Amino acid sequence: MMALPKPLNDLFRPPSTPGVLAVFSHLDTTLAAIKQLRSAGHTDFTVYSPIPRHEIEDALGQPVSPVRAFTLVGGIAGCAIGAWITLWMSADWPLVVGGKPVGSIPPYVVIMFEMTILFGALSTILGILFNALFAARRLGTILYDPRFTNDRFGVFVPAGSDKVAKVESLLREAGAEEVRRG
Amino acid sequence: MTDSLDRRRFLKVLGVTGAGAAAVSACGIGPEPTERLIPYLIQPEDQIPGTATYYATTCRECAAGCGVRVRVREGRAVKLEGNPDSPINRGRLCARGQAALQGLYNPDRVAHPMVRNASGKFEEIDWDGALQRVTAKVREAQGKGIVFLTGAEHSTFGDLVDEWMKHVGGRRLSYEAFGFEALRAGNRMAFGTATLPTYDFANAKYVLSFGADFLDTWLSPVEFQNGFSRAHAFDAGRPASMAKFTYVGPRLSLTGMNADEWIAAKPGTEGLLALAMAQVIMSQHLARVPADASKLVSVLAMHAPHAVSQMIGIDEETIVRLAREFARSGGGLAVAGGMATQAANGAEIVAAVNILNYVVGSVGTLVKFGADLSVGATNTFADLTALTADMTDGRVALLFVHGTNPAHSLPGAFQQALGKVAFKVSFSSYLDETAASCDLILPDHHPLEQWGDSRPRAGVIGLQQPVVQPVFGTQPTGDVILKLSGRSGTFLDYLQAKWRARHAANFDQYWMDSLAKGGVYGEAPTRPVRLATTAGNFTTTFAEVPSWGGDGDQTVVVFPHPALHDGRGANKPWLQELPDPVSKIAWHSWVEVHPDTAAKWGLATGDFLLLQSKFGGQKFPAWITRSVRPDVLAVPTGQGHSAYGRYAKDRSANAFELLGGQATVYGGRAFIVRATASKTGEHQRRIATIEGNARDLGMGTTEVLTLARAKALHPGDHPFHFEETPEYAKEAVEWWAERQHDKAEIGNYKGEQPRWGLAIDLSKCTGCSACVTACYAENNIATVGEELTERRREMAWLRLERYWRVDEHDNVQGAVSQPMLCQQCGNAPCEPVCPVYAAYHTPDGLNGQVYNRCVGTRYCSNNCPYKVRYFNWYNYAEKDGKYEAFPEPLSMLLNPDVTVREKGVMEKCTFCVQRIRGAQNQARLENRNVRDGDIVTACQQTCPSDAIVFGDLNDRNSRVFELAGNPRGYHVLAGLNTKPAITYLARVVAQDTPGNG
Amino acid sequence: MYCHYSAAVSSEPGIPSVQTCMGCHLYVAGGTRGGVKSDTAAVRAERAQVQQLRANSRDHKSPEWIRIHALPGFVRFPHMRHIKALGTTACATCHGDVAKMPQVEQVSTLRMGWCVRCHVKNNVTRDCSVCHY
Amino acid sequence: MAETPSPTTPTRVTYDYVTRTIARTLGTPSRGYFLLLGAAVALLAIGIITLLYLLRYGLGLAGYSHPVYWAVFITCFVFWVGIAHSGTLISAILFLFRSGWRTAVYRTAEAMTVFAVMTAGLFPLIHIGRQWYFYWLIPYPNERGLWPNFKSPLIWDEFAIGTYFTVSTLFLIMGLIPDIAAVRDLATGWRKKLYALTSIGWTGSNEQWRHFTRGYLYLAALATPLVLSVHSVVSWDFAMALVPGWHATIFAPYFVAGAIYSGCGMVITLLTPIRTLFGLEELITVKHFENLAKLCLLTGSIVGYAYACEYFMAWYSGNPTERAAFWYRAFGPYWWATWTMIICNGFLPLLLWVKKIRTNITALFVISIFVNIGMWFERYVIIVVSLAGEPFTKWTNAVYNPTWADWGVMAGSFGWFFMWFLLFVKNFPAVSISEVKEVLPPPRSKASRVHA
Repeated sequence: MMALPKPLNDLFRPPSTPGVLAVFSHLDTTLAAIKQLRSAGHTDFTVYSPIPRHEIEDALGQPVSPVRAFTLVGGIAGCAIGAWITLWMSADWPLVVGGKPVGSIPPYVVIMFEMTILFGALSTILGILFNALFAARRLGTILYDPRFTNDRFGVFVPAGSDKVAKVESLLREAGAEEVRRG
Repeated sequence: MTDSLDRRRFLKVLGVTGAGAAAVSACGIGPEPTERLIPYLIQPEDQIPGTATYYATTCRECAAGCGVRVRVREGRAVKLEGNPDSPINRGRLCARGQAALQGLYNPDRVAHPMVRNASGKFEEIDWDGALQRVTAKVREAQGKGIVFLTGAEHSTFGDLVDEWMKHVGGRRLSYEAFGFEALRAGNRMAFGTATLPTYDFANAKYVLSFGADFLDTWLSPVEFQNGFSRAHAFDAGRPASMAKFTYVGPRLSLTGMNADEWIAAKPGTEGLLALAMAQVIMSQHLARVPADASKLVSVLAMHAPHAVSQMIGIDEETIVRLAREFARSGGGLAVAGGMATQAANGAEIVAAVNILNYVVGSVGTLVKFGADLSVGATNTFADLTALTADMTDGRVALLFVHGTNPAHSLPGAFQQALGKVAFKVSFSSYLDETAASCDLILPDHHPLEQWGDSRPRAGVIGLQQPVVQPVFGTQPTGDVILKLSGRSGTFLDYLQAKWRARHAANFDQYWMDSLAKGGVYGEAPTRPVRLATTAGNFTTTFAEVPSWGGDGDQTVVVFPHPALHDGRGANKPWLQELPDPVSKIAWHSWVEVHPDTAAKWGLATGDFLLLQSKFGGQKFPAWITRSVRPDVLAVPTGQGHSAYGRYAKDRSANAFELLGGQATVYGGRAFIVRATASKTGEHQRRIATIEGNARDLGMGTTEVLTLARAKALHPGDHPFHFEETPEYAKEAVEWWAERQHDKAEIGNYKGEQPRWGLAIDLSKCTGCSACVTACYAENNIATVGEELTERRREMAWLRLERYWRVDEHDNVQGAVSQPMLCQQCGNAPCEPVCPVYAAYHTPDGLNGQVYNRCVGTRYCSNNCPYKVRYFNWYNYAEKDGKYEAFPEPLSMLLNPDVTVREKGVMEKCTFCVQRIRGAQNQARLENRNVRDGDIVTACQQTCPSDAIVFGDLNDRNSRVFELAGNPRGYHVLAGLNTKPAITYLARVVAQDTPGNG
Repeated sequence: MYCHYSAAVSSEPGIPSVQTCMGCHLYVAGGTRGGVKSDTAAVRAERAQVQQLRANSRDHKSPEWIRIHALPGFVRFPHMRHIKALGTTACATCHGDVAKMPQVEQVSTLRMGWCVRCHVKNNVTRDCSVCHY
Repeated sequence: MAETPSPTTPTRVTYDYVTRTIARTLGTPSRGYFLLLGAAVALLAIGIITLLYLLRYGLGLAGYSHPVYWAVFITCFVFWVGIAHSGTLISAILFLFRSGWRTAVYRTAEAMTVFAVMTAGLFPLIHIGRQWYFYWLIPYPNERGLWPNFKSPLIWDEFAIGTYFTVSTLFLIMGLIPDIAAVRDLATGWRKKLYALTSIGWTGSNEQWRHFTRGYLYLAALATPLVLSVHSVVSWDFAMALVPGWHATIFAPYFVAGAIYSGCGMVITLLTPIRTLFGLEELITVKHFENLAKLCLLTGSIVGYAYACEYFMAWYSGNPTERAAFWYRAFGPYWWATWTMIICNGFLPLLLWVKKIRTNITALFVISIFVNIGMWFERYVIIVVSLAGEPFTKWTNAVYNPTWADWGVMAGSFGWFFMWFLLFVKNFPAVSISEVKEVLPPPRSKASRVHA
């Protein structure tokens, strides 16, 4: 990993959080672990998976991502901008072409539409980045294992030295093939 | 900071910009290169920079002697326009006249005297040296034969030459490739006078032409066209009617295609037809026949229709009908003597036609003798053959040639004869064939650079004055001759002396007036003529179809090219690129073949045909057309130069090669020969624009009415109403259009601003194409050359579409020529598709084209239903570029008021917007509004038949507004609802079966 | 107006002929600043140039002017209409106060936006084809 | 998502197998690969040289002749834009339709989209007369105070293509991130650095997935109308003009269908070699090809129907100019081009009704080539022939022939496209790792049961 200038570093590499990382080779065991953790009152733990599984989402029961708001706002803004540039720019230096009105809506609808899509898409991307980034900020730097992008599932539970042992055992029972502290 | 320092930095900056400009100029970006201005030493009082000055002078492109006004800007002649004061052309001008400028600024002009050195090459020589040589040569040649060969020079210069020749014991001959010997001989035969009359087309009620191409090459085309269109137009100030025009000839020339009816008589039998008609008229007492015509009865009896119709190839009824029409019209004018009839029996044909005129009493009323057009006053072809003989036998030691190019139009004999002449001096301004085989060239000034005059007819003298500084190191031949004959003074003095002799009283005033008016214009008294005793004695050549010189099985007619004429126009790109009005072929020659003949030979348009006459053989690409008799092939002259300059050299073939050197019985030259034709297997990729007739090609663009139908029209009628938006769509379209225009607040839609418009009367337009060349001249349109013309990249903003009129049997009766240019649509399809507003609607209703904003997407052209937008594929102004259109000094005639378009830009007609703005500026200076007629577009200005009228459609009193309301008026492709600003007035045909549904 | 004789009547202002120049410089030697004789480098240079001019007119040579205010070929600027509308004093709006310039320099950009702004300010047409054709 | 092993993938294909097989495609390239790349670059060089000539001497070097003012360049433009479409269709629309088989092929298709648009975008710049002023088409504040004309379909084009390029590129990158992370975790050396950078810290945590999946869904939802609009807008370049043969309301759907048709053709053309070159037979199976073939069949039929419609309408409308235009098209000097297009696009796809052909990859490959040829000619016919035989002013009708300049630039465009494509497939996962896994049964300790 390369070095980053200070402010960026604060943003992208938040201070590390102590906790326990468990590696699972099966989906169902992972789900079991999640259930038990939640029933044990753990809320802020992280689940790694190579692919998005709706079972995990269900098990975690998190609210729907706020990205959609970004999309909506971006889209509406784009449409407005489209309307504005076309109408204002035609009016700024009015020229008649083909006997048509200087500000004729039908042809401008095309521009508005394209701008809607463009801005909607851009703001969606921003939405994803921001949300992911803030989540990372909240959780702090946590343990990670390269296998998670291949075929393993993982659960990281932030825990102070006092709770570590309890969490470890919990995860083992759930069926973790490997448990690490960090 | 001291200003000297300032200046140094300043210069450095300039240098930089200059360099930058040079670097990027390749793709046309960057600042204009630094200009350095040289002021006058002494201010010329008649020159205002930025404002044009006009000088009256005389056009010398042909011998008709039209008056012209030269538009001069900052010392450069930029445009020629007809001189309204001249009674000959009445302010109009033909394409050849327009192109005179390209003769003045031609890059191939001989810049200085040249002498042939020992090795046979030309080398430069100074004037004094040259003159000494000539003086010496004259001295030693005296008594051994000195000949001075000029063009048609009926002028003071001619007199000077005569004087000098008399003085040195030589003789002068004047030579025109297309002489009018037949006409003169025919007149002598019929009336005992060899002079040429004037023909009053304007007052004719019926025009009948026996091969006389009076609209393109015959005698005085501009004058005749002007008169003809007055008579032939549907409603030119007369109670709605028109003079019918019937053309008799083997092929349709520009003149022929304007005919209402075409009688394709066998070549050579036109005379028979004339006599037959005369016979009918006399026997049926259709006209008050002059008493002395009675002595012709016996002769005419031999030529009664039933006797000759077989030979002519026209059935009796037609002959009788024509005779009736002609006589009953009460103003029949028959003309004869074009090249198509100048053959073995040409004189008889003319005589016969004279008789026809005589019996209907037109001689003296419409055919007026006395003026004696000097066009025909050249030496006969017989004299030339005699000269050739003398030269061959070494009886000519010294030959001067001026203003003519016999080596091109008299190939073979004369060419060889030239070799036998000890010393030959040419005054040609170009290195043409004759000059090339001379020993010494003393380049003459261009007529626009020198003093002179010309006497086109009795009573009229056109004065000719220098309008620009000489472009090259040439000297006016007049001065040269004066020097040679050791006389003092310049040619101007000589000229003035001559004029003083004519009008001594208060000479200076007289001279100034003449200069201002462009000459003195008087009427020659009409001299009555009576039938001569010889009138009736026709040779037996009428008994059988005449056999032309030579053996071959094909009858080949050689005719003069309307633009290049005998070839003198061949080195002017404007004329080369001007499509021939009939064939629409540019940049090369062709042979006209009838489809039936072509089918027989398995010939396709573009296939080369080798014509082999007894006298020579030439290859021509075939143009298959119904406008020529099946048993006739027709070939234009003009091309096939072996010298003369970059535009003319080695282009196509020289038709003169086919003609014999033998003079006819009346001393003329036969332009009809027998020849064999054979395919060569070669092919020319693109030869002409597509063929087809008005019915299928001109659908929605060309409208033709029968005379009966046209007469039935009342003001407010809309015969072409079906052309408009269909009923079911009308309401919707109107509604939408109104909403649109209400919302489009600016622009001319509310009628506050002018809406410029044009009215084009197809009944007047003859297709002569003068407007096309005028447009080239006015708008700096680039000529693109043969290769790009073949690839359809001509730039002509104004093109003439020629549609055949055919009868129900698909036989060509004539053609309709339609000028097609930007229609300046109210709802222009080209405008909304331009992404950068380069095409947009100006408030005064023009369809503006902003060249410097155009990025060249070419969408506008795709969306233009009239296809009148043209694209700059290359940088035609690029110095030494492959396609450079204005090589120095041609660039000097560029119109400074019009942007020279750069590579990658779309261009088109904008109704000469520079003239509109000019007029508006002038009006503003004088605190008034622009008046109707202030603005005259280039095409309108030059149109010899006054077919085009420009003006403001929002002005209820303008001429164009009136014409736009004419019942004959229609808009091209009106169904598209483009609302064009151009109104076409339908062509009216004085015939029952016009070819258009 | 005396030098650029046709500015009021034609689209081109015209450059003075040497004859015209001598009309004044026969008497005016240059090099005075508000009537006060001075002797700076500037003044010397000025005198030199006037000498040069006189020499020129003596042996009928034309001096060479360098064009400062140049418009691209596709723009039309009818001087007379502007003078007609704004009066002869208006020259300065584009050319600056030439009289006070030891060495004439371009004061205005002469670029399209500059033209247009003035047209808008004076409420005259902005139609493209008024200047471009 | 399908829990049971989808028929498209044998059961021995596990998460690990998927990751490694796809990661293997990024290994050291074979000689064959370099040959292809070299060929592409050579073609590109030809294109660039031609372009320099055009810039120096002008468009006259190309075959244009009045009144044919648009020709091969615009033909190529529409052709490439068309190619682009199937990519977005497969990646976005089929995603919304939750069709499992897309996962194996959509990455290739999407990459194709991006590079095809990159190629198409060049042509409008090349074909204008003064290429150095192309930026005048962009609405940017300038000294003159001038703006472009938003009524011009060309400006619509500019916006549509611009948006399409941006969005499809974002879409591609989005999908790539988890896969890049996957290969990052296997890679070593400079590539690890590259992937570490480009995977912008992807770990596959539930938070990331949560936002990612949502975002991806909305992008897909935006891309779907976009893809339909872009070719409609392109078709309006013609439909908005009054040229008979262009001026038709059917154009938008007709063009979109044609675009997807040609796109699927191109996908098949590209997948066939990749599949064998990279040994992806296990992941990209005959089933995938068959589905693509079915898409071809559908869209091809629509195109065929559109052709029929055009001719019928020309006749039925009774409009002489329309009739003339289509008569000229079928029996005029360009009959050969017209019939090539009708056969390749109207009749060839009908072969795909036969399952034998549909499931024979060699046959599909051959057919796909002809689909591409046919679609190129469709655009050629619409553009060139309609202009050449423009029936309003028959007087100006002329036959146009392309020159070396036209072909040179066209060759260059193919070089440009394939260069980018080849570089992409060697440096980034050409098949989606994560999405292929999605259609596999997840590893379980107990025997798998179907969840609701």
